[in-house]
Amino acid sequence: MTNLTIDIFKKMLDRALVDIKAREDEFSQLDAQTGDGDHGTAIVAALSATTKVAANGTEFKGMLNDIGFGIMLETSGSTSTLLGAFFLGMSDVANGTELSAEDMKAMFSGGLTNVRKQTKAAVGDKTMMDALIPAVEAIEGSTATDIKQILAEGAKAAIAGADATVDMVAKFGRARNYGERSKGFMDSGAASWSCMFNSFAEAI
Amino acid sequence: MTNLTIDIFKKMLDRALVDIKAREDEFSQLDAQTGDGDHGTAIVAALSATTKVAANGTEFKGMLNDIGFGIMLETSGSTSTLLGAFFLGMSDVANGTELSAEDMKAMFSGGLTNVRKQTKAAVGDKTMMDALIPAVEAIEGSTATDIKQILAEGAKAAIAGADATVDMVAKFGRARNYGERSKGFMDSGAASWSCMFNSFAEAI
Amino acid sequence: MSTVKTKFINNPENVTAELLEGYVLAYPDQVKLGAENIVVRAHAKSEDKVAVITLGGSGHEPALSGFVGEGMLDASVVGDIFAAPGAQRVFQALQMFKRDAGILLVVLNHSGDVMSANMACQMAERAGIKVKQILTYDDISAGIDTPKEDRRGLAGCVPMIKILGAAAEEGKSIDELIEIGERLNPKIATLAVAMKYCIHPQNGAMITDLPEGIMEIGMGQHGEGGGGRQPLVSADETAAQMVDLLCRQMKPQAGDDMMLIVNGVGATTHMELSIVFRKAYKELEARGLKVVSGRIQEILTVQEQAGFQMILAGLDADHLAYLNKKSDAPYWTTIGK
Amino acid sequence: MSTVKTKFINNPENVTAELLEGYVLAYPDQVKLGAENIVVRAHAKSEDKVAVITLGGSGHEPALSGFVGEGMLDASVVGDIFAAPGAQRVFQALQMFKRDAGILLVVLNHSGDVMSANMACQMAERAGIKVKQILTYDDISAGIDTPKEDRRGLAGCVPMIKILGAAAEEGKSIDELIEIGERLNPKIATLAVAMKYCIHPQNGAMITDLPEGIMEIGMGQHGEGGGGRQPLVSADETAAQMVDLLCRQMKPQAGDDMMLIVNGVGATTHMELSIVFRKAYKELEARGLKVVSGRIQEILTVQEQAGFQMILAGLDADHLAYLNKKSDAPYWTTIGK
Ligand SMILES: Nc1ncnc2c1ncn2[C@@H]1O[C@H](COP(=O)(O)OP(=O)(O)O)[C@@H](O)[C@H]1O
Ligand SMILES: Nc1ncnc2c1ncn2[C@@H]1O[C@H](COP(=O)(O)OP(=O)(O)O)[C@@H](O)[C@H]1O
Ligand SMILES: [Mg+2]
Ligand SMILES: [Mg+2]
Ligand SMILES: [Mg+2]
Ligand SMILES: [Mg+2]
Repeated sequence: MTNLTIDIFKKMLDRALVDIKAREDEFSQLDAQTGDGDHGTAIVAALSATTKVAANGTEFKGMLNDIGFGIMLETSGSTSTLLGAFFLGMSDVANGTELSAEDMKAMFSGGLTNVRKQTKAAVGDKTMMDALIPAVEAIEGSTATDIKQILAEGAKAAIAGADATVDMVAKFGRARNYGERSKGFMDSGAASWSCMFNSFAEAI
Repeated sequence: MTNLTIDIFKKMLDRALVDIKAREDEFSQLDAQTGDGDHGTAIVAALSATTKVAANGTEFKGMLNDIGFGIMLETSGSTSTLLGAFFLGMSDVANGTELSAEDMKAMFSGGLTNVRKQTKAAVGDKTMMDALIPAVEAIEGSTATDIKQILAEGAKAAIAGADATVDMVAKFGRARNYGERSKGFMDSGAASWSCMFNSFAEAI
Repeated sequence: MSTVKTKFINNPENVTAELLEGYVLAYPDQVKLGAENIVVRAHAKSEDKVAVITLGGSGHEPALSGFVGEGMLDASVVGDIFAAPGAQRVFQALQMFKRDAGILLVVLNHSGDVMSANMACQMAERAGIKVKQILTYDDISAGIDTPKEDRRGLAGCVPMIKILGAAAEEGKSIDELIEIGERLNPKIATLAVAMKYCIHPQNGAMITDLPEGIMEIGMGQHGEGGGGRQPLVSADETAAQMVDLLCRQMKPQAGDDMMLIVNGVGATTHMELSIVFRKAYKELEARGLKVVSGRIQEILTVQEQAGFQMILAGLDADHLAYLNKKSDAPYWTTIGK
Repeated sequence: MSTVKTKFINNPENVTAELLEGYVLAYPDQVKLGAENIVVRAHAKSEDKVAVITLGGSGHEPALSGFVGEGMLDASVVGDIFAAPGAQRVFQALQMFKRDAGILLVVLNHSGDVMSANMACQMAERAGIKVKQILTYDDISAGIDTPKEDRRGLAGCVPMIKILGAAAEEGKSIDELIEIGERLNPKIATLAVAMKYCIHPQNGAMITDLPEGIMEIGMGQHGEGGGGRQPLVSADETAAQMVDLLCRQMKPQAGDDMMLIVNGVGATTHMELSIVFRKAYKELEARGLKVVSGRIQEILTVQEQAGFQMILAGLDADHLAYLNKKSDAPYWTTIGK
């Protein structure tokens, strides 16, 4: 498949919600290690908002914008702003009802750009950025033409990035104050965002 | 021994304090069944006041009066008023530095009379009165001339009275609201007062 | 270091003295220690007004000393944890506040408190001190229409004190105060519910060992029970049950003005208390009753027990006006209107 | 009936909505719901004055909505349990309070809150709404002289809000308010200590499982840790350690005027808080510092966790005056002087 239609994109969101819901407790428990134990609840709430809003979407820009605002109406802590910013950033770039592979890459880049306006966290800081940045970079750098293949490369990078957070010391978020004690657990946000990128690839 | 000297009386108080201290936890635990679990603390505090004040006593009336007030300065709940009233009532009757057996009987009767001014509880209501009333009645009714024997009869009656509280339903104090649920435990105050009467006899 | 491993305390024997000292250091504009275990106002009320005094054990903070201040109490006589102060201490406070206008002693119906108060008043009489008592007996757990001797004094004493304190500040005579209070007494009712034990700070005993998932409506306020145990139900069901029992006792009429207080006794959060208040309010509303005075607060606690007391009162116009009057007591500050 | 068997709640999903509803029903003279999850004053402040607004998750009651009222906040934007409200909701509140004098948004330094506030302010800018932020970062658990980005916002936001609210009421401009607040920020420091877990009311998770007899100084306020665990010591030793750490950060000079607040976070009793206050006061006194403003209260809780926060601040004369000004916020009522 070379083009991303709006219907396929909606399927990607649906799949992400299903997969994230299945692992909700795991994400909350990761957050409970060094945070307040609610990341599972938060990411499920945020993704539920995406699919609810997406149902009425007819073209990318408006739908992504509405999804972004929909997420930000959720009371889901850090997650609502970060995921909301991601969708708003995608909306800044995407147009129409069907995206070429290049358009899709640009859309994800736009998402990352806007998340970066919300947080200075970089790779190595033990946050969701450890999944998001490698994922978007892999997507941008992919030489494949099949969108499933491109997204699969993104997913692989996201999962590797999330795995790497286990040995990191947290520099952002509630885990920051734990210092060395934050080692030994995967970051909850990196775990859930990598799960989401994996679902995107699997949904196609 | 036919007369109660002030020194013997002080020994009786000392012995009561020692015996009550040894069973402090037991009295608190009885109180914890249907009350607030502090009767052991309370009765120890009250009896500590008696021996402390008695140390300076030179004749019965003044010493008993000072003991009564000393107890009432304690923050020991129901116990401070009941035991304080007991000593004030004894002070109302006792005189001099040595009491005959009859004087001693009258002294205990005076104590009971004053406690009765503080509470309407009677035998069967599951309070310290179940120990105090039989004890004083046995002392009053004793035909013995030896004060140890008289006090031993009082002790025996007090202990029997306390034992009988196990099957009673509480009508006074914090246990009252438990109704039928208050059955099956000895009343903490009956237990401690019977212990005290037993110590009085044993001390001679 | 104490043997009690679950509290921030020092030598358990000193808890009462130390907590009172900390309290008056925090609120020096309102309160000070008048003598050992006697908390008085920082600025005394004028002597031509009736002094309002209460007594009771510690361990219930902020009650009762938290309500000393302009517009509420003149003094609080404090016993040790859950223990009435001895009669001597109460008498000492009565001596301090001796005045022609008289002293009104607010006594919660518990054996220890009642006996201490009675004996102190006997002593005061001999010393020519004018003092009268008013007994509070708001607990209805012993059953609807139980004689007042069998009803314990729970946190309903606090709004009673607010009302009497405001009326005394206004210059009401001791007999007028008693009329105001006795008119409120039959119209005020309280029920306590608990779902978790607490630890006695001095002897370390676990008080009311309620298993997880079990609650008891009809608790006393020293851990002692008195109601019936039942499986824990939702906040709404709990609130509805309690409002129902309270209304059966008080028999309010549609249109009546009501006071509703949800008093946290320890570990139960303000979050839960607010959720309970919401349902109680709606239950009263459904009966045509008007909540004209509300409060969600820890006013009288039972150490770290989980649970709350629900206090309901029918208010006459003057009672409501007194509730709304100014008070600078540290734990019931009211701007006044 | 919820799966959480230790709390009086209904459907866990509704806790925030229900607690806010209960709260405004209890205090209708002071507060009301302006929109979903937005608590506003019952009687709005005049539009020529700067509006002071804050935001934050629920589960900390009475914070932060308990401080809405004359002399304190104009509005509080509420998230779900321990979760920042989304930026959209904050923006909605900013729209409601749009005014020429501007809006001051008080933000506690937590990722979620900061990001929500930033994005809401970006949206507000585009909509022509004048809004400025002030960040609070009073936690010193990350170490002495840590840069402010690494310091969390704890309960020190509450006296900050009291001061800013009083100054706004007086008609100070938004820039003047920021000057007043930023002058206080480096002079205020907080440490939290905990010794027992709490239960998240929605997912039932046990937060901070501290074994009996162990405490941790340097806690956050959502159960997250950050300090070091150590065996539980006496109240006096705990207080002395905390005062020492706070003073090392703040380096107050003998003769300085200080504010001392001991904030209970849940299951720790007023009795214990008062005992801790006593020792902290004496420690400050021994350093030649003058406690001119004190408070022992649950102002910001962490569910039923056992523990407390100690908040210390050096006060300039105007800060003290603003602390003493009138407020009718339900959980920080001040008569005013
Ligand atoms: N400042 C930040 N920058 C990047 N990611 C962050 C930041 N703060 C938090 N996160 C991410 O959010 C996750 C926690 O999300 P969640 O539990 O929903 O929010 P909260 O911390 O508000 O409870 C963290 O594991 C981390 O990945
Ligand atoms: N009204 C009363 N009349 C007689 N005895 C009483 C009364 N109230 C309490 N008691 C006695 O006091 C005992 C409890 O004493 P204690 O625990 O020291 O006081 P408190 O109940 O104030 O905690 C009860 O077991 C009972 O024997
Ligand atoms: Mg979290
Ligand atoms: Mg007892
Ligand atoms: Mg007691
Ligand atoms: Mg959270």
